[in-house]
Amino acid sequence: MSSRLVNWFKFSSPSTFYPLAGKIGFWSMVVTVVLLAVGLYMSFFVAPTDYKQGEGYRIIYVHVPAAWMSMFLYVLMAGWAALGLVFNTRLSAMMASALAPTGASMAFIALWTGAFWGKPMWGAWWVWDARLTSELILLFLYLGFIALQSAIDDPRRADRACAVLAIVGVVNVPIIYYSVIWWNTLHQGATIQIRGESSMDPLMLTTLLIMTLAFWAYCIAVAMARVRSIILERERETTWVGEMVKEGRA
Amino acid sequence: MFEIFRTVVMRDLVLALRRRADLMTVLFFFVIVVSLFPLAIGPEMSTLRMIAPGVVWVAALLASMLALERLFAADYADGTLEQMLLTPQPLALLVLGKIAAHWLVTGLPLVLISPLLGLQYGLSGETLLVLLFSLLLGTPALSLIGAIGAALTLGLRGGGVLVSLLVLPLTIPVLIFGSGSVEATASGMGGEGHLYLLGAILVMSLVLAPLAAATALRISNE
Amino acid sequence: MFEIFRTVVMRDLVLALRRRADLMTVLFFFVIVVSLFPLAIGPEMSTLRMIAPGVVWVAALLASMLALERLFAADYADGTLEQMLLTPQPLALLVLGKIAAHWLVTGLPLVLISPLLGLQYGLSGETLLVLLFSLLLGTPALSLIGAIGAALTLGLRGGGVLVSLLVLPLTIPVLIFGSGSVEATASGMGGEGHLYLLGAILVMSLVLAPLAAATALRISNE
Amino acid sequence: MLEVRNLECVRGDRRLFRELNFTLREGELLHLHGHNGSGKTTLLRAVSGLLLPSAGEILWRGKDIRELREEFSAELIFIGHKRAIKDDLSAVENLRVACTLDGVRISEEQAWKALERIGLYGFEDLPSRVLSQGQKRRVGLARLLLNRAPLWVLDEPFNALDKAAVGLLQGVIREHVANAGVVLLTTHQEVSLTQGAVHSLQLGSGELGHV
Amino acid sequence: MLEVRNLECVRGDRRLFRELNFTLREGELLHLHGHNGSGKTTLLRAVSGLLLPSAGEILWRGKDIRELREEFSAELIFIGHKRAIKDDLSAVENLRVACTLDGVRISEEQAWKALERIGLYGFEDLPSRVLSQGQKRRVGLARLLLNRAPLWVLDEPFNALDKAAVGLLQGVIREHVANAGVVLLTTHQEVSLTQGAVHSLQLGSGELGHV
Ligand code: HEM
Ligand SMILES: Nc1ncnc2c1ncn2[C@@H]1O[C@H](COP(=O)(O)OP(=O)(O)OP(=O)(O)O)[C@@H](O)[C@H]1O
Ligand SMILES: Nc1ncnc2c1ncn2[C@@H]1O[C@H](COP(=O)(O)OP(=O)(O)OP(=O)(O)O)[C@@H](O)[C@H]1O
Ligand SMILES: [Mg+2]
Ligand SMILES: [Mg+2]
Repeated sequence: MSSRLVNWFKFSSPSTFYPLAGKIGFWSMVVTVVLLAVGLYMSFFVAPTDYKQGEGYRIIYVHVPAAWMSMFLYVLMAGWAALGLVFNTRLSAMMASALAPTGASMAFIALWTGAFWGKPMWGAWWVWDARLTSELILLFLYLGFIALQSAIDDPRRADRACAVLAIVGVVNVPIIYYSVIWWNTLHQGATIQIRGESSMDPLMLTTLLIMTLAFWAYCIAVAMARVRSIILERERETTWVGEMVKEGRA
Repeated sequence: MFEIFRTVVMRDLVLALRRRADLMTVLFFFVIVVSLFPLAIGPEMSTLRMIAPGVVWVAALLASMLALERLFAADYADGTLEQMLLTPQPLALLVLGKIAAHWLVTGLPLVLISPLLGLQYGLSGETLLVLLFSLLLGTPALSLIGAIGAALTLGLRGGGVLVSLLVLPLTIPVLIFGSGSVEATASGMGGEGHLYLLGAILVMSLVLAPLAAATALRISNE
Repeated sequence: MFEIFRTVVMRDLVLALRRRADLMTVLFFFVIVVSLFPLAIGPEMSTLRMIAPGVVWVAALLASMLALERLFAADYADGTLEQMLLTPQPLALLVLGKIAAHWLVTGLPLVLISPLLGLQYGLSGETLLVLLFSLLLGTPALSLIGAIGAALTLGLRGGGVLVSLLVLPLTIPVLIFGSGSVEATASGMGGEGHLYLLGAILVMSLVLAPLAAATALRISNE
Repeated sequence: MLEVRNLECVRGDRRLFRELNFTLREGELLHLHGHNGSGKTTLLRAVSGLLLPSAGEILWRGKDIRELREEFSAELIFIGHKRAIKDDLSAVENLRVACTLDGVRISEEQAWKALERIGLYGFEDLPSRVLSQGQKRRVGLARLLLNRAPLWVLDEPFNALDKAAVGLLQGVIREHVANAGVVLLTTHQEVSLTQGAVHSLQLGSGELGHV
Repeated sequence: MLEVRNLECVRGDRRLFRELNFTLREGELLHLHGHNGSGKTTLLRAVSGLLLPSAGEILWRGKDIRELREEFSAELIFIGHKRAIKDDLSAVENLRVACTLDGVRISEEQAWKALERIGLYGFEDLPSRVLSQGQKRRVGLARLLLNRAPLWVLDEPFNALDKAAVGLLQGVIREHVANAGVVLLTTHQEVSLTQGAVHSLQLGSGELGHV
């Protein structure tokens, strides 16, 4: 028990985490490439055509994983930020700021693909539906986080301020999410149930799961790459970065 | 404890009264925004009645965003905020005092005048009452939530608009339930449910917002 | 002469660019305000399409009014405005430079993004184009007219109401012709007439507003 | 009373000072010297708890000021570059609000007395906005006459004051030191504060010397 | 050059001075004395044309400054209590903008030289926001090194400066007076400006005396 605790603290220091992040990032990238290749092949050529929506439905394989990731990443980001605020660990704050752009881009992809899909399905790029609106608000929450980060020069102050914002924002997420109940909605409800029957073709489901995993791996890879560059930038004064630069490893 | 709270509230009220014109600006802004829509959209009463709750609520939201900028900024600029951080009083209490004064000066007048504006849009008696109530519950929540944003952006080069960017997404539930309550009443479905939710948001923000804002202030002054 | 104008414009542009977040936030404010209405009013496309021109135009008016607050206030607070009054350059020229920079930073992005927002409200292609054009003519006029108000607010302690009273009657024609042009196009009546009027307002304010604002600045600084 | 241990402050990519150590006991005054930009304000703000130093500890009566928080604030007066008065309140109102927030209960009369002593007789009731630069500073300094907090942290308190006011303030500081107070101050002007134990610290060289 | 005739300034219901008369010729300096709130800032702002006096005239080369307007501005530098620099611009940028607006064309190199001379070497490129109080003031004062305007109106220019900077500024002022410039300044600090013809005016008593 205690040895594991020590281990964790060891990796909470940027200097030891830096090489680890490199390894994780590399392997995630490999996984991403493999899964994406398989997933995209399956989504375009293997998965059956939807009997109602025709070929256009295939955009779901990008849309849904992106939408899921965007929501999950926000909670994750807020979690890291909270850790950083409470325990004053530098690494957690760096993780949070590394996740924000990824989350924002996921939200953006979900909106963009959704809008692309909406045109043939609903005959409009955009409708003011609860699901769509909450996704838009999520994007704004991300953008607020990024804007606040870039508006404050001192990185430590920026981290702490952003942490407060992220935590307050996370309180808001379930409220936005449940507002679906008060709205009649055009957007599809949950098709994938954890319990009970799933209304989806098994092959479609498999493809979707593979794509989701690919997105996961991608997000991890990108976040690791970004956290590495943040570590380098913020720790440039320290001796370990100096030595690394001297040895030409950075 | 209460003595301190009272001092802060009185201080800010006196300051606001010294600038009586300033006091009117928020109110005036609210009235103008609400009155601009008929000009921009056209005078059909049926359309106007339909959009009335939304317009009044959006105007209230914007007016309180506008006012927020001044919540801490002046104290920050002249250094009195710094001194507040150094007093032996719990900061969240001082923050709560400032928010209370701020709401009394900017939120309350807006609540009181809203039935008059609703009347212009042809809302019925009961609907007007619900409008009044929803604003009475909603605007303090807006001030409380907004205070967090105001504290976070203090002294930043983002200025007032950055506050809006941070705070507006957080206030959307208030907007939805607030205008929802009025619409539900207007369409005869009863707005109580929405009002309860608004009340819940108010209580929650009353407990959490001063603490969050106080933390944010300490960070901003670092 | 042009050298001076360029220096002022560049100075303010650099200042704005230093505040990366600031530059985007006016835009976000605009986007968010436009996005709030469907939340408050409800998702029916037919209603939304009807109020779209009005909503976009009111949002543009509010965004540029809010941004105006910062046009002179910062320079006033840190004393650089005082120094501008003491330079051997014609003050109206300096003011025009400041307004130009201000519009480039706050007005132009808002104009450019407006078609996207119009699309969300289901406006058609031609209507979108007219919306774009009306904003392109209207927002500089709003900045110019607003500058007079901003200059007057400086001296008068919290004279916000007076300024709104002064500036609003002047901006209402812009709002009416602006949203009118879009509505006329949407209903197939052609918005050219409105656009010409907008253009006339722009030219007139381009000539008069810098002078008026310069005079107002001298008065406020006395 | 006040102990600073291995303090280091970094602003941007400039390390202002490091390994700074000093201790102040009751009735001692530390006069901080240093050229413009040497880090005096930064040090004073760190000692007041307004700024998180990048390394080191600041102890008050043996405890870290970050843990003491409000308890430490109760024993501290910090007067910085900013005037910390509201332009729309009169001198009396400013003083009374400041004292109440400091947790010091003062009567209307005490406030008037203090303002008279600091040389604002006749200006007590004007909105501070119309006061001159030096008069505004005096309003801020009047707190020193009423608050019995033991630790005073004063950042260039003599700025903008005329000779009479400088003399008066010197007297007040001397008196406080004589009453076992602790004072940490910086000023570029020549002042005579040679009562009690006066230390002087030169920033940039990092040495603590007795005068 | 500069002639003040029967000047009277009233703020609120307080008459700060009346029947004030003085004349300054080329190569003369007037050191304005007076306690806090005696009206020094008011007088300086009136002379610069920022404030309308309630009675009297201010003449520059025999003409009323109200009529000269931009012509007068071209020959004047006013440095007041406010720093008049943009926090988001660097020292170089601030200086270059200020000079261009003053109608003085300077090269990038001249700006760097001036800043080095005023003691900001190494800080030229930082946003002024992060500079210390004294460094900010120096940025504002750097204009004096580049602008050849004959009339300088300086309101407590030595505030917040360290000793080295005070010495430097004294030198710059002396040099300007020696070059037939006209200087009107006020400060509460002891400074030595005894080159050229130095007058001194005590506000509150209204006399003009030679030193
Ligand atoms: C801009 C427009 C759109 C946005 C912002 C959007 C947003 C989202 C979000 C946030 C989710 C995840 C929600 C969840 O799993 O609970 C999602 C899932 C989904 N979306 Fe969209 N969407 C848009 C347009 C569309 C369109 C046009 C369609 C098809 C007609 C569509 C079909 C789906 C489906 C099938 C799911 C998976 C639901 C599930 O299995 O749980 N979306 N979308
Ligand atoms: N982001 C930054 N990058 C580089 N230097 C910085 C940064 N922020 C602050 N500084 C420097 O830190 C120092 C801050 O000094 P401080 O305000 O403590 O000086 P001071 O000793 O009080 O000077 P003064 O006598 O002028 O008041 C300045 O030299 C300033 O230039
Ligand atoms: N509305 C008013 N009512 C009464 N007195 C006023 C009013 N406005 C200004 N004053 C007084 O006018 C004087 C202004 O003085 P000024 O700022 O010129 O002083 P100063 O000599 O520069 O002082 P300092 O040395 O402190 O800078 C102050 O005494 C101030 O109290
Ligand atoms: Mg300092
Ligand atoms: Mg003065």
